[in-house]
Amino acid sequence: MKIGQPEKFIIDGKRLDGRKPDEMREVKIQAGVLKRADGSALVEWGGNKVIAACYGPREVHPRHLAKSDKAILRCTYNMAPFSVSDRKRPGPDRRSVEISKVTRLALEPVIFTNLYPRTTIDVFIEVLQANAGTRCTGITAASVALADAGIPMRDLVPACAAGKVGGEVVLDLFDIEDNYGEADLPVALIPKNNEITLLQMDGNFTKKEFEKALDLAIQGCMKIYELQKGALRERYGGE
Amino acid sequence: MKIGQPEKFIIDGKRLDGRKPDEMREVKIQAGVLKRADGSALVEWGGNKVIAACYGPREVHPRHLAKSDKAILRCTYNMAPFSVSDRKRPGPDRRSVEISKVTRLALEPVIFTNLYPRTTIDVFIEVLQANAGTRCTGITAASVALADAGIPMRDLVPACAAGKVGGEVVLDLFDIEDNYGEADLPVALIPKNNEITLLQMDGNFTKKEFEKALDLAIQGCMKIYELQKGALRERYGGE
Amino acid sequence: MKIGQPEKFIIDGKRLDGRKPDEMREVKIQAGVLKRADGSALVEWGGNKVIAACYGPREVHPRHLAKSDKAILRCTYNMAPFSVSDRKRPGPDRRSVEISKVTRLALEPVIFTNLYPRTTIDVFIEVLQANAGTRCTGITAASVALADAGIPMRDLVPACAAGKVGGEVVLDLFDIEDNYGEADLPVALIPKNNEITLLQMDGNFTKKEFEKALDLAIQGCMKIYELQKGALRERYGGE
Amino acid sequence: MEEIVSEIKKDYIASLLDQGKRQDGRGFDDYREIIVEKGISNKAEGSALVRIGDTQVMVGVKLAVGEPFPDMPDSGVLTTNAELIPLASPTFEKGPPDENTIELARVVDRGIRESGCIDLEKLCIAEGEKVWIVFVDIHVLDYDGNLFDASSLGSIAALLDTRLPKIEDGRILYGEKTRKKLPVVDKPVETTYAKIGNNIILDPSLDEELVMDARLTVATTEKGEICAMQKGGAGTYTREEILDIVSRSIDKGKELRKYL
Amino acid sequence: MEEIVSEIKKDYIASLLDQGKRQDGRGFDDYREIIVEKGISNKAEGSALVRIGDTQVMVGVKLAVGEPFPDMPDSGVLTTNAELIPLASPTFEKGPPDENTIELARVVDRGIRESGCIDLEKLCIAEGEKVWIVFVDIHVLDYDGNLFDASSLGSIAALLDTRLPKIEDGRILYGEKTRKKLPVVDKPVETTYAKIGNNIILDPSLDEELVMDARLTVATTEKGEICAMQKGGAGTYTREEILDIVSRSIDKGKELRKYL
Amino acid sequence: MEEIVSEIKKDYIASLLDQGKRQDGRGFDDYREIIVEKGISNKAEGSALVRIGDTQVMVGVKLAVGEPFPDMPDSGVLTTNAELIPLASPTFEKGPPDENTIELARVVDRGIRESGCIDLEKLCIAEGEKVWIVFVDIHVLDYDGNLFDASSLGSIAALLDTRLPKIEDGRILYGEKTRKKLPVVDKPVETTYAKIGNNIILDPSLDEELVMDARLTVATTEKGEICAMQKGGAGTYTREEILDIVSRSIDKGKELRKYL
Repeated sequence: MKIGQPEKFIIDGKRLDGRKPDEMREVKIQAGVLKRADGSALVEWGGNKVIAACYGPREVHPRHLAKSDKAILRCTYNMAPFSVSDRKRPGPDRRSVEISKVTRLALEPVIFTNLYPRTTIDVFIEVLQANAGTRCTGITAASVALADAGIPMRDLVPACAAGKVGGEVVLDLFDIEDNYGEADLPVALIPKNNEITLLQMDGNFTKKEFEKALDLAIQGCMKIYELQKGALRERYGGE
Repeated sequence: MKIGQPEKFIIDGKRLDGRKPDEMREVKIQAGVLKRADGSALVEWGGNKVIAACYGPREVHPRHLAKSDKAILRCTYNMAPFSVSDRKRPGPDRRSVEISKVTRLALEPVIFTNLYPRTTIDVFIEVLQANAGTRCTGITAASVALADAGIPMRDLVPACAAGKVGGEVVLDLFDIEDNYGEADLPVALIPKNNEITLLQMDGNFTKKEFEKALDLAIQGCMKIYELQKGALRERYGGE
Repeated sequence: MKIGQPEKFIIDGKRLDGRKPDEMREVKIQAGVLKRADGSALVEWGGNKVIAACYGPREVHPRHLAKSDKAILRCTYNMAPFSVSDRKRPGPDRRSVEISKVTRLALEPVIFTNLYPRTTIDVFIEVLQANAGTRCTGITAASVALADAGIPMRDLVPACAAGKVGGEVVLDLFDIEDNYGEADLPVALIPKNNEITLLQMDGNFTKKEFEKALDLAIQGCMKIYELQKGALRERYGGE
Repeated sequence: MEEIVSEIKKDYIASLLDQGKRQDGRGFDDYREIIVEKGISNKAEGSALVRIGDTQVMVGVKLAVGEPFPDMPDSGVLTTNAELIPLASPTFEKGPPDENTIELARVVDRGIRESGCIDLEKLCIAEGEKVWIVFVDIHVLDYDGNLFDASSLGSIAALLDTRLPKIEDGRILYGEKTRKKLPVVDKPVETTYAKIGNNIILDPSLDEELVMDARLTVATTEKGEICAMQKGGAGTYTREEILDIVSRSIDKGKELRKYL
Repeated sequence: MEEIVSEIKKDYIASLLDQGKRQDGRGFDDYREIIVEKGISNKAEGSALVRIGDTQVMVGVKLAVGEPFPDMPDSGVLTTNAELIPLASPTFEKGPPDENTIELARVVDRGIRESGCIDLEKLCIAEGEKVWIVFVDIHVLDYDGNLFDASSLGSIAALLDTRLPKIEDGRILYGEKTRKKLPVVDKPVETTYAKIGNNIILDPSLDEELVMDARLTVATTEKGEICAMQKGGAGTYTREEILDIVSRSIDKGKELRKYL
Repeated sequence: MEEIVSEIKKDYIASLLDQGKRQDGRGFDDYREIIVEKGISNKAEGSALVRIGDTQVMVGVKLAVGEPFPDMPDSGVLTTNAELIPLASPTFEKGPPDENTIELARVVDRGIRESGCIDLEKLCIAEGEKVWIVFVDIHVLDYDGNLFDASSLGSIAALLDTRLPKIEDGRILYGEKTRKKLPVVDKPVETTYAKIGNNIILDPSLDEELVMDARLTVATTEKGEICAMQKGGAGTYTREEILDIVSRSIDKGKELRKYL
């Protein structure tokens, strides 16, 4: 058993932070928080604080990466050194390289990249405070930042994870559940047509548990979607 | 004295692996072992397993390395992490950078690089299992891979080392002899005109011992040459 | 208290190396000490030995760094591994990156970079033996090397530091004073018009002490200026 | 570097699939020929060469002695690494591992780690001080598609092949393997389904990978449970497609496991 | 990448200054609006967000336990690091720290270190063996000029906010902060004056930085003494200009210190 | 970057050699003027500056205390490193060592190591725990050809110049050298012969290096034995040429050794 592992994850139907199994942490989204970036968003999601910025469409450096028929999308996920308990050494590690990749693939399906050939759209995600679920928080922030930058998109991309702790399928793990729990399933969604753009899993699910967790994560995405739209309305007015 | 050093290297005229002083380990060469590469070869030489691939002539990246009057030749010697007792960290170390350089210089004299200006011929040598003599094994494999790729060459380049253990000049050291012996002399040869394209030495030779070792290594190269030709006949038929 | 710290820095008006507070260490400057470089200089300044070379104006690599209206100036300050007590690992560290930057800014104001658009002027400073004050020694050597290379300049740029030890403002710290003293103030000067091109400080000065130290450093620069001109006369003759 | 594929080939592969056919004649749920050779290196503590069609992956397991993680003082340490060496494909480049290499290593690692297939607590030598470090090194030799399945299969095969070396006076005698095996208690396998248009096919070849919209890899255990998943590609999956792939993967996992 | 500024803007800013005016209406010795928020992270041992106009810098302090330097066996260790992440400006690039990033970290570090503001001897846990390592990480979020002043102000604010975590059985329990503060005994602040033509102005905005000839940063202590200085830019200062900036910096330092 | 040489110069140098002449008037077995200065640094434990013609190489020896290799617990450790700094030639570039730099360091290292010229067992302080680490750092200052001979000569000169520093309470007092020398028991030297056409000449100048077909460096000991060799260049040697160069190198080694 890992040091620090709790004996029980769910007591009297409540999780260790007081939530019900299908309850999401509190999420606050704010669009347009930076001056220099073309678009930006801050997402506070439970104990996570993540800021995302979008630059572009702009010239590609180095040039040979440019595509003649569409814009390229580049995503960088980075953790601030002070965002985690044990200081993170600056610079990309293997985990952040992988998250940057799956973030790009989660967002690319909604962007009309063909409108801006030979350019790049750059998304930067900075985790300022981490408490499990930073990749979903980052994707959520990034898609608001893209919208704030005026990048034409089919839809926003909300993301949310489900997982398993103490044998039970639950929504949106926080750090103790993430460190000591049994499974984690981050999902990103295009709400308009219910297409899934991000799916990763690690841990242990029966087929039945997996189905339940997938549905819970999709429901979580839909809640996040409303908050994303709210943040953009807040910034730009509208109905 | 280094830990693990044997007391004697030659007992009753036999070396520690049972060979006579001028006897080579068993060598097997197979051409055309990979699908994607333009040419390839696998050489099993005693406890060594080395695979070589050739790509080219092909476009040069970055372009400023291209030569207007000839193809460039690039060679990369690399050890798999699991090819040696103490796991080798991935990526080039100083030893493999030097071996890559001398390998290139050993092969370049036989290639008609002037036939393919502005291109590159790339040779990759991967040591999958190492037991002393990997650079000679690699050069031997690489020249078969070049031939398998159809690169026009004056001749094949076989390579073989001689050395000194227990005061005696011997052919083709294996790992215990290499680690604890007194000298090592890897040689590569153009058999057609007896020109030497690789010569390195470290250890301790009198002038006379050196001459004897040089001749022994050249004889070793000639044996390897026959096996190289055999491997190509095996693959392409012909008498 | 740091291990090795002396109890007193000034005894009977003399510093630990026998100098008076406003006395500079012995400085010898020699121009034109290398064959390959376009210009070079060796400066021995107390226990410092620093060699500088200038190459250029020459083509810029990579090309995108070139400016259409002027030459770029690039300066590299580097310490030889054996130049300090604890061997310095080869390659740039954070300190040498900063010193390279302030050296460039110290020299740039005197160079007529507009005469050589699309080129680079490269200055390399190698510290062969270090004893406090290497950045001033380097700037001093570099400006002689630039002159030796025939680069058109408004003036030479001498550099010299003042500091504070044992509560007293002194000129030109040596290593014990630098390690255990209270303040260091390196300055570089354009003597013709008394403009300051380098100014850094760390330690502790009252405003009054600072003014005194600044004036002492400027005086030091003027002495160095004479030695620089002497070295160039020595090499090129002249009045 | 990027593989380039012509529009004609894209259309050809896609329209074939719409007719229920694949370029190489396989069914949608068929693997290419699979060959697993174990014990092919005497320097590695365990090794395997896996071929799936023309794809060739060699995996070597090396053991070393090191310190445990502070929060797991009685557990051995697993490290999985992949190298997409330029010998294996004209598109692989020298240099530090790129995002594809890192993803491959991490997804294989998750399959091993999350299944608990290595009983890491049995690899503790002295609690909090000395444990076995298990290095799984994936060395791709020929890239003709579907590296995930070949690499994960090769990794488990190599782990099953692993014998602990002798320790004497605190030094590891790599030359002298004992008969003691690694404590491997499960055999997780990974199966990858590509989506091309609306067709979902197992074990994409290189040509199929070049035209696929998305990829889904599912790692399953002997019990038929799911221990890792990874979606790839810039396309999307519906909920139903995912559940379908999960079912097919659990079945195919049983077939694949027989090669171990 | 380099910021580019048109000749027209250059002339405009310079001629405004010659009339005693700044683009944004400030006086020559005025800061833009300053906002300092402390304690904005629960993962860092101390944190602060500083805004000077539209410039935003977040600073986090992390503590770890490590070995002291051999020549200072009874002293804690201070490490200052900056990241100019590409989120903060179109001209900031990925990759290892460039000369501007390194200069920023080193100049902030000198202000902290040379003022003696952290009583490092109080951070000794076991002489010669274990001391607290103090990591000050400067994370620039929005770059609109004058990073030196924002970063040094944020660093001191974050240090003042820092609480030591609990240590149990030699392990740091990062989740459990004690009430014990870092021993911060001074509040050094840095003030930066830019020179444009013959005008010397406090707190250059990005536009002003792009046209400035030179920059001088002066760190001063609570006692009004100078603890660090750094000239920047390829222009020059006269002796008199420097002495003038030093006087103005000592005064402005008092004002700035009130935000802590 | 690469040195470029015109075809005209190539032909000129080659045809001169065919007449038995060299550009600078030397005989085929002549070195340019050699100057060796020892003890030119007070921060290094040993140092030397070697000039061969206009080529200038400085070598410094630094000592540190560290752990021995596990298989040589009672031996000091030798580390040889070279830097081809851009100060020394327009073709040398910044950055990590390239193949030429690495080859130079390794060939010099082999000459020192394989000759057994340092009695490393005398550098053991506490078996298996503490030994002297000998760093030989080759710093090329002016590159006008034949770096191998200049660097190896400088390295041996610097090793002969080396004095151990004082150790007190486990700390090295670098400022206080003792009179104790490094145990240097042989003086290996390296001699380099270039082949241009069919002519074989000692000590190639830069111009000669630029047109040479091949290069052969032979390290010989005081006893006249060979301890290291390295062929360079994309040309070839015959067996007879090699044996000839070996003989000439053994003779020339004696001459070169007098400069130490």
